[in-house]
Amino acid sequence: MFEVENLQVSYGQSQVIHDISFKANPNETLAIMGRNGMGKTTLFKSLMGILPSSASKLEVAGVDLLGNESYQRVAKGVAYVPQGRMIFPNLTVKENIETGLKVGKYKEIPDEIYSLFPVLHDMRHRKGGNLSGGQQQQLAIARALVTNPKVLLLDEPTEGIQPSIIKDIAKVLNEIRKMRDITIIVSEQVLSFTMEIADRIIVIEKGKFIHEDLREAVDADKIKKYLTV
Amino acid sequence: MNFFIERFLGGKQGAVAIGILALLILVIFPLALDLFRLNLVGKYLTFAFAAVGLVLLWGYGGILSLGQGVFFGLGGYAMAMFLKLEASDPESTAIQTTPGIPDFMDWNQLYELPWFWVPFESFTFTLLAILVLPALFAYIIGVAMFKRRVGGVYFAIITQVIAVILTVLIVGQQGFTGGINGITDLRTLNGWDIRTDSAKYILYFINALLLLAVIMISRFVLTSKFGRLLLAMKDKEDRVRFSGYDVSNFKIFIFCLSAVISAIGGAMFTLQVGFMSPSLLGVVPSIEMVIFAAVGGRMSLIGVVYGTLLINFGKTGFSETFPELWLFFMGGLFIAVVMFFPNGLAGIYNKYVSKLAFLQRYLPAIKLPKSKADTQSNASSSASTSDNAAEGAKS
Amino acid sequence: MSTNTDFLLAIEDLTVSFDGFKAVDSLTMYIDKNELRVIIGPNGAGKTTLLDLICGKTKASGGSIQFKNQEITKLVEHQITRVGIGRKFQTPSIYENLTVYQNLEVSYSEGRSVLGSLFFKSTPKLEALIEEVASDIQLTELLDTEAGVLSHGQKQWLEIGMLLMQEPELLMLDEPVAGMSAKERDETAELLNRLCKNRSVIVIEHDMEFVKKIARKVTVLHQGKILAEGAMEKVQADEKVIEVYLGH
Amino acid sequence: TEFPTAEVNTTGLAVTDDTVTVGILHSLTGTMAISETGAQEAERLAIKQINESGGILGRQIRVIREDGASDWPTFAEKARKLLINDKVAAVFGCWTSASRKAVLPVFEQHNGILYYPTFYEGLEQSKNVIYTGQEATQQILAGLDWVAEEKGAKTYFLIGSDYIWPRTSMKIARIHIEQVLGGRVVGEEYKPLGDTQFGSIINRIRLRKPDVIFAAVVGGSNVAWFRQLNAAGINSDNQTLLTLSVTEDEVLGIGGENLEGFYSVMKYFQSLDNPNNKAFVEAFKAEYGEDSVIGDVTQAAYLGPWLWKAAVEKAGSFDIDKIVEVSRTGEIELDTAPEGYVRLHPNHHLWSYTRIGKWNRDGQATVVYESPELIEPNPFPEGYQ
Amino acid sequence: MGDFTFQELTSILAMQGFVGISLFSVLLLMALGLAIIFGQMGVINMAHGEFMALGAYTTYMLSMFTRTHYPELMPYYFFFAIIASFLVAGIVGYLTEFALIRHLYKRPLDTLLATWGLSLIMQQMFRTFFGSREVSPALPDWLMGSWMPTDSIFIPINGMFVLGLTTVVTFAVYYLMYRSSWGLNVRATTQNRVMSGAVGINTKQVDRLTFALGCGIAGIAGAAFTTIASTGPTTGSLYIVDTFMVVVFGGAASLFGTIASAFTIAQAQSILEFFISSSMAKVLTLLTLIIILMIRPEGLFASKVRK
Ligand SMILES: Nc1ncnc2c1ncn2[C@@H]1O[C@H](COP(=O)(O)OP(=O)(O)OP(=O)(O)O)[C@@H](O)[C@H]1O
Ligand SMILES: Nc1ncnc2c1ncn2[C@@H]1O[C@H](COP(=O)(O)OP(=O)(O)OP(=O)(O)O)[C@@H](O)[C@H]1O
Ligand SMILES: NC(N)=O
Ligand SMILES: [Mg+2]
Ligand SMILES: [Mg+2]
Repeated sequence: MFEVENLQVSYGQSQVIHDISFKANPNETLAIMGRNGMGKTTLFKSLMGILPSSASKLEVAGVDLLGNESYQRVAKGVAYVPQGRMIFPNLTVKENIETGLKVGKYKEIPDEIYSLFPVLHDMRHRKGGNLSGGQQQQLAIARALVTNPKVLLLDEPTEGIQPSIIKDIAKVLNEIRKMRDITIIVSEQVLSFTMEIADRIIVIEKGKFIHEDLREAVDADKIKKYLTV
Repeated sequence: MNFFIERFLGGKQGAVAIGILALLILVIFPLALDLFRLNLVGKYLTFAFAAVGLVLLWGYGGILSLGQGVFFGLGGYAMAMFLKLEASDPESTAIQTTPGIPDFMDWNQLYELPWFWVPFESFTFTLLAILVLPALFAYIIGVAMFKRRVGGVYFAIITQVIAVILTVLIVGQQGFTGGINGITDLRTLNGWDIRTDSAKYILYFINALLLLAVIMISRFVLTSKFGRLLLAMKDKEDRVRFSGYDVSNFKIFIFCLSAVISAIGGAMFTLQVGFMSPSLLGVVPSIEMVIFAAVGGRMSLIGVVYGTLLINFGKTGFSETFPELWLFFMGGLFIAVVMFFPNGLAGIYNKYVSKLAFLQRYLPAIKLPKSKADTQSNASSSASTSDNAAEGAKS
Repeated sequence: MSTNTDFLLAIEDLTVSFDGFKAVDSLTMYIDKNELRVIIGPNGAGKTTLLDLICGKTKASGGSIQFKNQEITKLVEHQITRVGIGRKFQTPSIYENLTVYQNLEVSYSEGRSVLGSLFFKSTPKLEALIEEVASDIQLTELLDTEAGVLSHGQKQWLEIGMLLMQEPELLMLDEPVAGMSAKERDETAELLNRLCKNRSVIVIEHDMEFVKKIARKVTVLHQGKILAEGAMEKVQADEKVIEVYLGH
Repeated sequence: TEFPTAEVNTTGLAVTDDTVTVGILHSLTGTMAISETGAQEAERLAIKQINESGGILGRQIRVIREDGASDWPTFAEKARKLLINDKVAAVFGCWTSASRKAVLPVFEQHNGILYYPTFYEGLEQSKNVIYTGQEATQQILAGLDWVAEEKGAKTYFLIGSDYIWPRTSMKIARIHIEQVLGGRVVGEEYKPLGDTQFGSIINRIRLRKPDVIFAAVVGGSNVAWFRQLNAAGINSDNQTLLTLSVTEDEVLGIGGENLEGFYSVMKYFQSLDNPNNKAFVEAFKAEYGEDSVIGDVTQAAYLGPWLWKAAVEKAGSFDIDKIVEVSRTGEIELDTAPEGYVRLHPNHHLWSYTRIGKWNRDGQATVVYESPELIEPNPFPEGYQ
Repeated sequence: MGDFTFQELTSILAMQGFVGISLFSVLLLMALGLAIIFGQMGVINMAHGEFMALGAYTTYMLSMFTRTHYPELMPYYFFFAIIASFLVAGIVGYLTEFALIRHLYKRPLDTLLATWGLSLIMQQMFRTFFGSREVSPALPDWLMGSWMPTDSIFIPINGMFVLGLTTVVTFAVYYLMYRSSWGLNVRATTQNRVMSGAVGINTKQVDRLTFALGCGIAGIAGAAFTTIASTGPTTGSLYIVDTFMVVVFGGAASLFGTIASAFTIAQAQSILEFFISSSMAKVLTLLTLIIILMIRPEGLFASKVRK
């Protein structure tokens, strides 16, 4: 479904992602864990085509993404929730979500979105920039979901969101993954959330994958140990 | 001495850069150029004052003013008013209806020197006015704008509007100002004929030395905590405010300082060129000043001097050689600089020349940040934070 | 209506509305000297807005805020900072173009006037303070690095460091561990526990693990009003809090 | 040769045994290029013709052209360059009074000579300038006398661009109207150069109902001014309008249909019917194309090189002082001037006829009045200052 | 000025009112293109005036062409001229974006310099192709003269035409920017180019078309202005300051603000102008602007978002 081989990313002289390869199946959630500054965001951005990168293979459901621009990757089924929200502050909440409607099958914002994030419905005519931090984060997730992706990239999606909604998000992600058979790749710091949604957990350290485990095989403490070395 | 080198010259590298510039404008130009060309260079260098002011204001402070010509003009007009009064003694203006007042007043049926002209009979007042008037004017604008947190492009456009207002006023009130003709036919400064060859030489050197002094003062400002605060404000104004600084005061100060620097240039322009006109303080010259700064490298006090010289040599040279097509070259030059050398001449220097230099070894190990164009100040500001303290402790 | 109190910060009847929407609604709340108070509450409850009101970023529509018995709703941002209130933003707010050292230096509480900053000279005391703060926030190694290239977590710490340089009496942190990894959260918790020894701290957080590590008294905000207040265990068990915030 | 260089050039001008270098200094770029193009072309044409007819004191004229770029400081800089660097024997150039004022000290200090072609405000008489256009009284007084007489005008509305020439011209006009003609000025308005919004002024004109609109609007504003007048229903059927500043050059932009029936007071119109002018128009069109037009300033500029030639030949020298000296004899004259005949007054201005042209739809003017004799230039008119 | 009747006075008032409205439509038409390029995209396009001049020259060329080849079409050519001006200016704008602007989105202030250079080059091109003299196209007869609702009120037809055109263009721009999905893409792209790409917007294409649209509208303005004034190589520079003023004063990102600002400036100028000299009217108008900006630091209709 989603295949990456020999991915390299550098900022100028300094290489941040070293030769990363991985595969993720449909209906699978991959959690990428790592301490701050280890390259998670860099990885996501390069997968999204925001940062220049080199790779020998980059495919979604057999479709090549190499050399594609972001919007082309989106059209081929990749969606992205960036770290730091990056919603469009001067667009209304509704318009923010609508920017994601271009590629998906939806013509209008589906009700599921609003029932998952009721606050977005209440505030749909408010400017995105006026929302609270957590509300913006919900908006960013909603915007990605409406593109109806095959691969969903989530960079610390729960940052700033209240506990109850984090639980809801976990539920929903598990649901749509099954329902639509999509691949989810998520970077996350909150262990409980990770444990709830991930099928596989990969630990990234200085731009390299240093460890990989199925969720069944690990517990929170073990992961915590990886993350503290 | 160390303090002087660090703070006024910008460290060893900065000292070398200023030395080279001084050599060029104080020795090489006077030796290599005939008086006519040297006088032209002198004129160009007066614009460099404005460009240096813009390094402080725009390069470091992040405040783009499209109205620096206003201050250049204020300084220039103040000087011109003094010189004009001196040139309008009753004998030389005997044929006028009212001898003893400037000729254009006579043409416009003024029969008495307007009150605001009277103080300009005093040289001391004039010198003060050249420094204080623009500072005061900038202060008023600054308080009105920065206290109200008008910033960014709003400020840029307002300064442009002020340039328009001043031009319209000067042109519209020609009896008091000389109108679109400007104030022309200036002759002597306290009896000293500024049109002679020797006067031209002397004025050139005064101008060059003043410019160097202004650069050093600016360097002092930039190497101080104030300089770092400017960069900080440019980046995150709110954070600076929440660190307990009254941001508007800092902006007002730097705006006033850049205004005064421009005004000195304007006064020197009047002295060297022999007249002042509204075409030097309008929208176009103000934008050109920004272009000088950009082409030189808006973060480099020295680079902008070269930028000013390059553009003006280009303008003169192209227009002499291709009087009908020179705009193509100028336009192309701006575009080329912006596209290929985003940090201007200073950027070229940093990118190519400084790499070759042995000085490289002394640069801090870390990669120089991309957005900082000015090696001279930069290398010192990042390296000297710790050096400085060490040296401070020694002395 | 306000009275002299022993509280460091006394918020009384504070209200602000945006186009009719009351983000903070007649809120009354007191912070003691040397207290560490955690504020939690649903997204949009008004937590950030409350900090905005205290630090002067937003002007209140009504009510009063007194800091050491001084009314501060009329003061502007830098004055509020100068009376001793430091605030960290939800997204890290640091000077990307300055080095870590310069970020800290610039935040120091001396040389705050125009002239003062022009003639400001680094002192051994300042040097020592910077060293101390840098080691607190674990950035000693990176003092000469440009802050723009720090990772998210490091930026968060740097901003805390910058506040420490101001030596404030009240420190307000908006989601300080957002985006931090587990280890860093622990370290931040320790840091905060150390910090609150001689100053008051207000922390906003959604990470309950973290909150547990630091919290003595928790205030739960909901729709601009206080929903519950008290010890962590008590609040966590509160049905209303579970309903609107924690989830079942 | 007949005129050895050492004798005809004692002050180190750029004169060799077979060439003499002169400068042409006009705006080739910027807002004034519109107006100055014609002048510059005429000067080059005259020089070409002089060269073809054997040059001047046996020398071919070489031209250095400089662009004043519509910017007065640049004019001064270029004038300096021409005089100091290139040591040119004469300069033909400038259009606006502002540019002339800017270069004047340069010419005086470095003792150069400037042939200045534009109708201007007077109040000036420099040793180093020969004024080949009309000064204010030559243009204005005759024009006003004519409207007062022909049209019985009593009330006048004055409008001009906002700078020294229109303002000085209007000052003289007002004095003449009020004190000599016994008329009344019912409005006096100035618009910034380049302005294109005349609606408010037109409404005011409508309120005051002047017998004559007396205009000195300069350059591109003219188009807006006349178009808007026309659209407001003010045209030659119901309004007399006399302008000081519309020549064939401006008509090109304004369009004859907007101007039809209005009057200009000038010393020259392209339609002048005399053999000199026929030859000039023909030569000009041959050089610059059938569509080119010639206005008053263009013709005055054309006179410059010829007047200089006459002076040099009379003085037998290129020396500025000698040229000035002979120019002041009052004996330099041109029988071949397209405007008919001109003679240089000792005050450095030209005696000339004043003519009033009525504009036709095709962009040419019909001369409806010509002063009976040459009018004496009087740059410092008594009682008009 | 005593001797006029009440009826004359009302007529003058009506006409003076129209002077203000007409200036308003002129300012607005100039500003609309820039409201897109600068207000939305943040590009400080100093060559905007030259794009207007380009439209004006296109109109001029078309009028010459029609006059020599299809004189019978003269009454109608002006409509084609508007479309042609839009297309020509739009295409040049498209190329400009490709060659120049797209490299500068990360450095918005540098667009000021590059486009200043571009404006010099365009001016020189106009001069090379059309000469230094000002030109003005032959206008169809129906555009000349005035409409007389009573026998003492003259409303210039060219003014009404510009007003009509401005209205149409304003509505079109409003629809495109705020009611179409393309407009949503534009607004998203200009707020966050990177993120827009990541939600599936082809930002490069959006940028190019947006810039082209802005330039095309400048072209339309240029065409319209040939009915009022002539066109020379430097005509554009006459308009540029006013245009920026209108856009900025309105609050850079707000179309409604641009309209309100054009209206305020036009009314202030034309009312003052009736009582005092135009230069003082201009000074007062500009001073008022500055004071209003002090009161509303981000323009009349700033779109306030918490930071
Ligand atoms: N624009 C940049 N230029 C240079 N280096 C950068 C840049 N952005 C990030 N880096 C460096 O790349 C490394 C990886 O950063 P990245 O943001 O991918 O980390 P992360 O794992 O997402 O961290 P966090 O958990 O804090 O979000 C860090 O060391 C960081 O310093
Ligand atoms: N300028 C504004 N205009 C309109 N609404 C606003 C504005 N500022 C804040 N709000 C609204 O006020 C409410 C409170 O926002 P605030 O940022 O204080 O929430 P918060 O408690 O910090 O939430 P979070 O936990 O998500 O950060 C939100 O519903 C937000 O949408
Ligand atoms: N001399 C003039 N018309 O400026
Ligand atoms: Mg990250
Ligand atoms: Mg918040």
